[in-house]
Amino acid sequence: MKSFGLIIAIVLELVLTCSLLSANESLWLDEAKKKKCCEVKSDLSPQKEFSLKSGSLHKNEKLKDLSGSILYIRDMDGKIEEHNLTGSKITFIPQYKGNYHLFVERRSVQDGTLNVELSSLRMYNKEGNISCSWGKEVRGKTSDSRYLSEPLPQLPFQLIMEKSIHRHHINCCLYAGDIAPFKVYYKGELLHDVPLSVEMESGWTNVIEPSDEGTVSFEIPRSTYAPDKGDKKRSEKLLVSASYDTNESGVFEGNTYSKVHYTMTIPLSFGNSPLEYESKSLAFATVIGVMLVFSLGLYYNRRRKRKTLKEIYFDEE
Amino acid sequence: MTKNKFSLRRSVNNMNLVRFRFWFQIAAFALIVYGGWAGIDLGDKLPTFACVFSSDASGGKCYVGELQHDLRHTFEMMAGYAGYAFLISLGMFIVWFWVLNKGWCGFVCPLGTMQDWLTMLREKSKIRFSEYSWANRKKIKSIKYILLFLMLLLPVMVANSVFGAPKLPSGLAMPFCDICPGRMMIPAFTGDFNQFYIDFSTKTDLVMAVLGMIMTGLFLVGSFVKKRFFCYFCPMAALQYIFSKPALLKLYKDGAKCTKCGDCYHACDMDILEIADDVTTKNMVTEDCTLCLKCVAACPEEGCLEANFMGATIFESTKEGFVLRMAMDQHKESHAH
Amino acid sequence: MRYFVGIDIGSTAIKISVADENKNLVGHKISASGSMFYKYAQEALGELLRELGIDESEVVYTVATGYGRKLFKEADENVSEITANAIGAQQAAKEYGAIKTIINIGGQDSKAISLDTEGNVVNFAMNDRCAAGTGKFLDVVAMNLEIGVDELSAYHFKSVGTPLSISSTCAVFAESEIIGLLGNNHNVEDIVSGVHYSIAKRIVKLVKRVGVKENIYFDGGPALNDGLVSAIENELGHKIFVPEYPQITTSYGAAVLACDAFMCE
Amino acid sequence: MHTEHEIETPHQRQNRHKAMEAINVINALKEDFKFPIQSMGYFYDLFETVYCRHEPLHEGKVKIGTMCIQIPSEIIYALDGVPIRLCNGFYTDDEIGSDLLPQKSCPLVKATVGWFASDNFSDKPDITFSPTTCDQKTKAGAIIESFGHTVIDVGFPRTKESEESRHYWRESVKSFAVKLSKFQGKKLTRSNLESAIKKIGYAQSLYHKLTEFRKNKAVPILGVDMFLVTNAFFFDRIDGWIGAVEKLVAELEQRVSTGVNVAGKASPRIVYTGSPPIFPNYKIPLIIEQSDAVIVADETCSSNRMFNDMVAVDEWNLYDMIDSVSDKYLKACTCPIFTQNDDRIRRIIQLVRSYSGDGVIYQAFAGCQVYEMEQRSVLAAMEREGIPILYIESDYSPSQHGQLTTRVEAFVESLKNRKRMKK
Repeated sequence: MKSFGLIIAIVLELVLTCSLLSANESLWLDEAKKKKCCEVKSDLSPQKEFSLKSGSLHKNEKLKDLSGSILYIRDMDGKIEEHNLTGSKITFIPQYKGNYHLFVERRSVQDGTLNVELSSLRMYNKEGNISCSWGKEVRGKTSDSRYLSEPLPQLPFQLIMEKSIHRHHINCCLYAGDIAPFKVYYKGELLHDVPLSVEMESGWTNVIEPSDEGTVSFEIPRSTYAPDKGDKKRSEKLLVSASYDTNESGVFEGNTYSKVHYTMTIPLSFGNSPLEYESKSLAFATVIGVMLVFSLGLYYNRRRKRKTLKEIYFDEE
Repeated sequence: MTKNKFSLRRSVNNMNLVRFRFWFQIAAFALIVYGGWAGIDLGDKLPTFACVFSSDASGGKCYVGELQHDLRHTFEMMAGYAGYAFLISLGMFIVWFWVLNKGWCGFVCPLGTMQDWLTMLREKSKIRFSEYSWANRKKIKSIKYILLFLMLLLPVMVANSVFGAPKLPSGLAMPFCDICPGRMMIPAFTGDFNQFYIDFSTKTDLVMAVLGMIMTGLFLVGSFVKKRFFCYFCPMAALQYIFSKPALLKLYKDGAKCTKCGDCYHACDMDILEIADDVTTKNMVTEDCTLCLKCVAACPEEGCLEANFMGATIFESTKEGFVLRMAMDQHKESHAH
Repeated sequence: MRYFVGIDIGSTAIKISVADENKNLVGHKISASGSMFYKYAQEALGELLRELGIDESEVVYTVATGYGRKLFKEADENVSEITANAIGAQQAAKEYGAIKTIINIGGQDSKAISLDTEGNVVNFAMNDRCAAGTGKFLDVVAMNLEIGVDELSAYHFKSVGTPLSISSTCAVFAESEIIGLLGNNHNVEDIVSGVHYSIAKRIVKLVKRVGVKENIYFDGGPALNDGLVSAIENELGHKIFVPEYPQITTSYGAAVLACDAFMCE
Repeated sequence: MHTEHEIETPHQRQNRHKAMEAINVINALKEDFKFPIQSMGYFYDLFETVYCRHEPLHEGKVKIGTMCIQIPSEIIYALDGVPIRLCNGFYTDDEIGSDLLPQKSCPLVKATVGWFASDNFSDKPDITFSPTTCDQKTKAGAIIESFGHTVIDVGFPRTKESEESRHYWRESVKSFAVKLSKFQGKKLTRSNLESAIKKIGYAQSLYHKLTEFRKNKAVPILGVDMFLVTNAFFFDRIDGWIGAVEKLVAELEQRVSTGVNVAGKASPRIVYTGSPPIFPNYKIPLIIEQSDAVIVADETCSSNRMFNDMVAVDEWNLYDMIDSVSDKYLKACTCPIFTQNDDRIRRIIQLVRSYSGDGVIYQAFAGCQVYEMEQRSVLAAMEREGIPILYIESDYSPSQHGQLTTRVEAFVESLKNRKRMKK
């Protein structure tokens, strides 16, 4: 009887996940692994390479043909460049050191619905061309550690991560256990009812409902399946996506449509929380211990020295 | 030698330096530690301990942090943009530094200010300060240079394999920040105690974190019993001293007027013997000097010591000023018998 | 009746004493010496004998002393003033006790003589270089202060303030110094006592050279100056004996010697 | 016939002798110079009361004898004692001392010893602290003790550069303070030491004001008067002294404004150094100023060295005050007893420069070894600097007055010529 219940549970579970996965055939930007060799450099800043992938984090394929999709690049000053993509990979040369925000838009009509697939990626360029950014070099990068998080006007539908990332250890990152708050915008205004689906590299998925204020936030989970090879600094991918349907109708590339289906994804990478490896209490204990030992040592050393003059005839009053 | 009764110079020379410095340091402390909240941001090339780790609050950042960060690059990067970046940062640091010279230590450095506060606490509680023996005093001079050297070398060795040696673990990317008590203390003043941690993630992190905590403990007790305890070992001081010669603010001594009475040495928090015994050198900004100007305030000889900014005397030792500062300027009838 | 004459020819005065067979002083005379003191000496002697009603023939033996002694041809013998002084002092102070030390301040010199128990001269010191701190000096001082030499003593005892010493007791320099002091109207008493003490100090130095032994005998003209006497006593820290006629001690001594000499023959 | 005078007791005689010495100097100061200063009257009277009339100044107070400047008077005042510095300038006492010390020893020490030997004080010290500065003073302590006075030696190092001597001296001073406070049955406290330090500091600042006036072209006060003023600090009631000097400062300010000059227009400005002229042994200073020169500055332990260097306290707590005080008496001192002593030469040169002196007169007491020994180096240094210097060796005896005068006058005239040449 028990086993039967268990089986049912498993079945249900499977069904649920499968249904979710099928619902989440999303498109996402992925930064290509840097190849040591044959790196194209234009005035000292290496070329960055990205590809569009469709599917889930653990089961996906790279898109061969990107023609028709548009790339928006927003730099730290909010300057926006627009590129029409061709070929199979996205290449882009960041001009200077700091954060870049990449957006890709791809439209296609499929049996009467217009699929608007969007993805955005944050990228931090460690390198850069001094001639473009010497001012920042002189002033210092102290204020560039935050993302700009206004919606991009070109995009009708947009998912935005609200968290401004501090330089926790100077080079910034997200950690398991951090709260990641998101907002969903449609044509500039906030949507209150769009759920968020989250997927981890390890395969764990979840759907999060928005709060009344319209922020959808969740705690970045720690991957328990992750193969822990003593590499405590390993980072893991996380794909956040939201989709939204409207009954707009129109014509796109000659095909008419009566529905529009928006999806937007944000691939994030996060590291294991330092908190797991940090001990505050021990730290304070050490400090206090050291202080005690040191001061006691001093005290006795001094008493030994001053014995000769411990006369009552001196008086600090 | 006739003195105009109400000249500005005279009133400056008669000022109570201790009080002036106390308030100046508080102001500087507020600017550096809390300035960020007021939207002040002096960049991250400051030649003083404005901690990189107290994220939003600080009104500027310490160059030592930036320096280590800049050095953590592969050689080919250093050959290119990173090299430029490094040079520009360094240049900026030097420009900042030249304004106040070591005055950054004596008047601005928040860590120094904390130590002075601890000293005041000690003085109030009537506990005698400690001193190094002259021999040890000499010995420890080299420590700050060693720290500086390591601070410069380790980040490079993290990014590159130097002379075929294996790359160092990334835990050593910011070796000095790891052990700098400023990292714990300055954020702590903004209510952020997150820097007090021991990191078990890797062995290096563990060691460095523990070192950091130990240093913090030593710092607190040490600077309670010894004036400016930490400044004796400060690699920033070493780094600054390299560029100290052409700086604008100077401490000059007229050896001919010196009687070697040692009052200046007695006042000096850094126990710099030269200030009293060296009667030939003019520029008295030595490697350990913090330009706190206490020596000038304690000098009873007319115009023997002076603080000089771009050739203009701004604060000079005078008999009158000395007497006022020591509150010896009026006669109290002999105390009750 | 036989009489013995002692004649002391000094720089400032000629002193003549006449003694009888028991060595008692019969009479004495003091007359100023001068350029031709040989003549004066004879006259003075003549006068003295006339006063005493003694016939020349009764004078059986004469002894001359003082530094003019050689020139006095009539003398049967002459002796040094040191010896004469010693003998005279012992005679004069017979009833006072044995004299061990003699201080003599003459017109232009001063002596200190020390005697042994038999009264023989053991040692003597004298200052004959200049008139510093001698009778002459006192005369100069008195003259500068426009007072009589005999008044000095009185002034000395009137002094209440601190004695104003004279740095140089040399008659010549002292003059200007004294005038200076008077110029800054310091009172004469203090100056006088100052002068006395300056002399006293010099004398005491002299005496110390021969050694101070009780009893101390002080003769010579300045011994009449009681102020000086007390000054010397203070410096010396001892009482000193001053004879009735301090000036004639030496000549008396000579007379006594004359007697002895005659008796031995 | 037998005279009827009372003979003085030895003490009376000694007092009379000292009085006679003293009065001469005082009269000279009063009378030999133009433009006498009213407010100097206090000091003339003071010295007359003490040395001519032998009246005690500190009745009912505990008097603490000090054999040298190195004994910190701050601590003595803090413990309600009256410091009496026993460095003595009287020929009378010198003569007494001569019988107790070797012929060739320093007259100052002889005089001090003689003073104790005669045991004739108007303000007798109840206890005496003797720092082991120069050999003769060091030994004198023991001799004085043998006369039945309580003398406590205070160890003093002969090098001032080394850290060891610094610590040694600090410890000596501490134990001195302990002994004294035991003797006084009084605690050394923060407040009483602080006020003592500040009082003496104020006294010093007054002295500095006085010296400041002497920098002027028209010198408003004689060197001998200055010596008298500083000399009074040896034994005077400090409050009285301060009051008098305040008046003096006021009067001198007056003089400076009206440009009164106690010296002649052409009279050379002399910097005086060497063995301390201590009342009434003002022989050399008097000769100098009587032969138309004026002493504008000095480097002696009876005057400048006693006042010049001030205590600087960093933390007004007992521990730091005591250390600051001890440092003042060691590190700043330019006494020739120290191993190497460029500081003294530097000080002299600096004095010549800042007081625009024309020449230096260096007096050493015959028998004051250290000064005699240092003479060469100082002369050489002055030669290098092109500063004319006259070295005089003298003692307390009034005898060689004549010769000294001629020497000094010759020197002064040579200086005058130099001045004329310059013009």
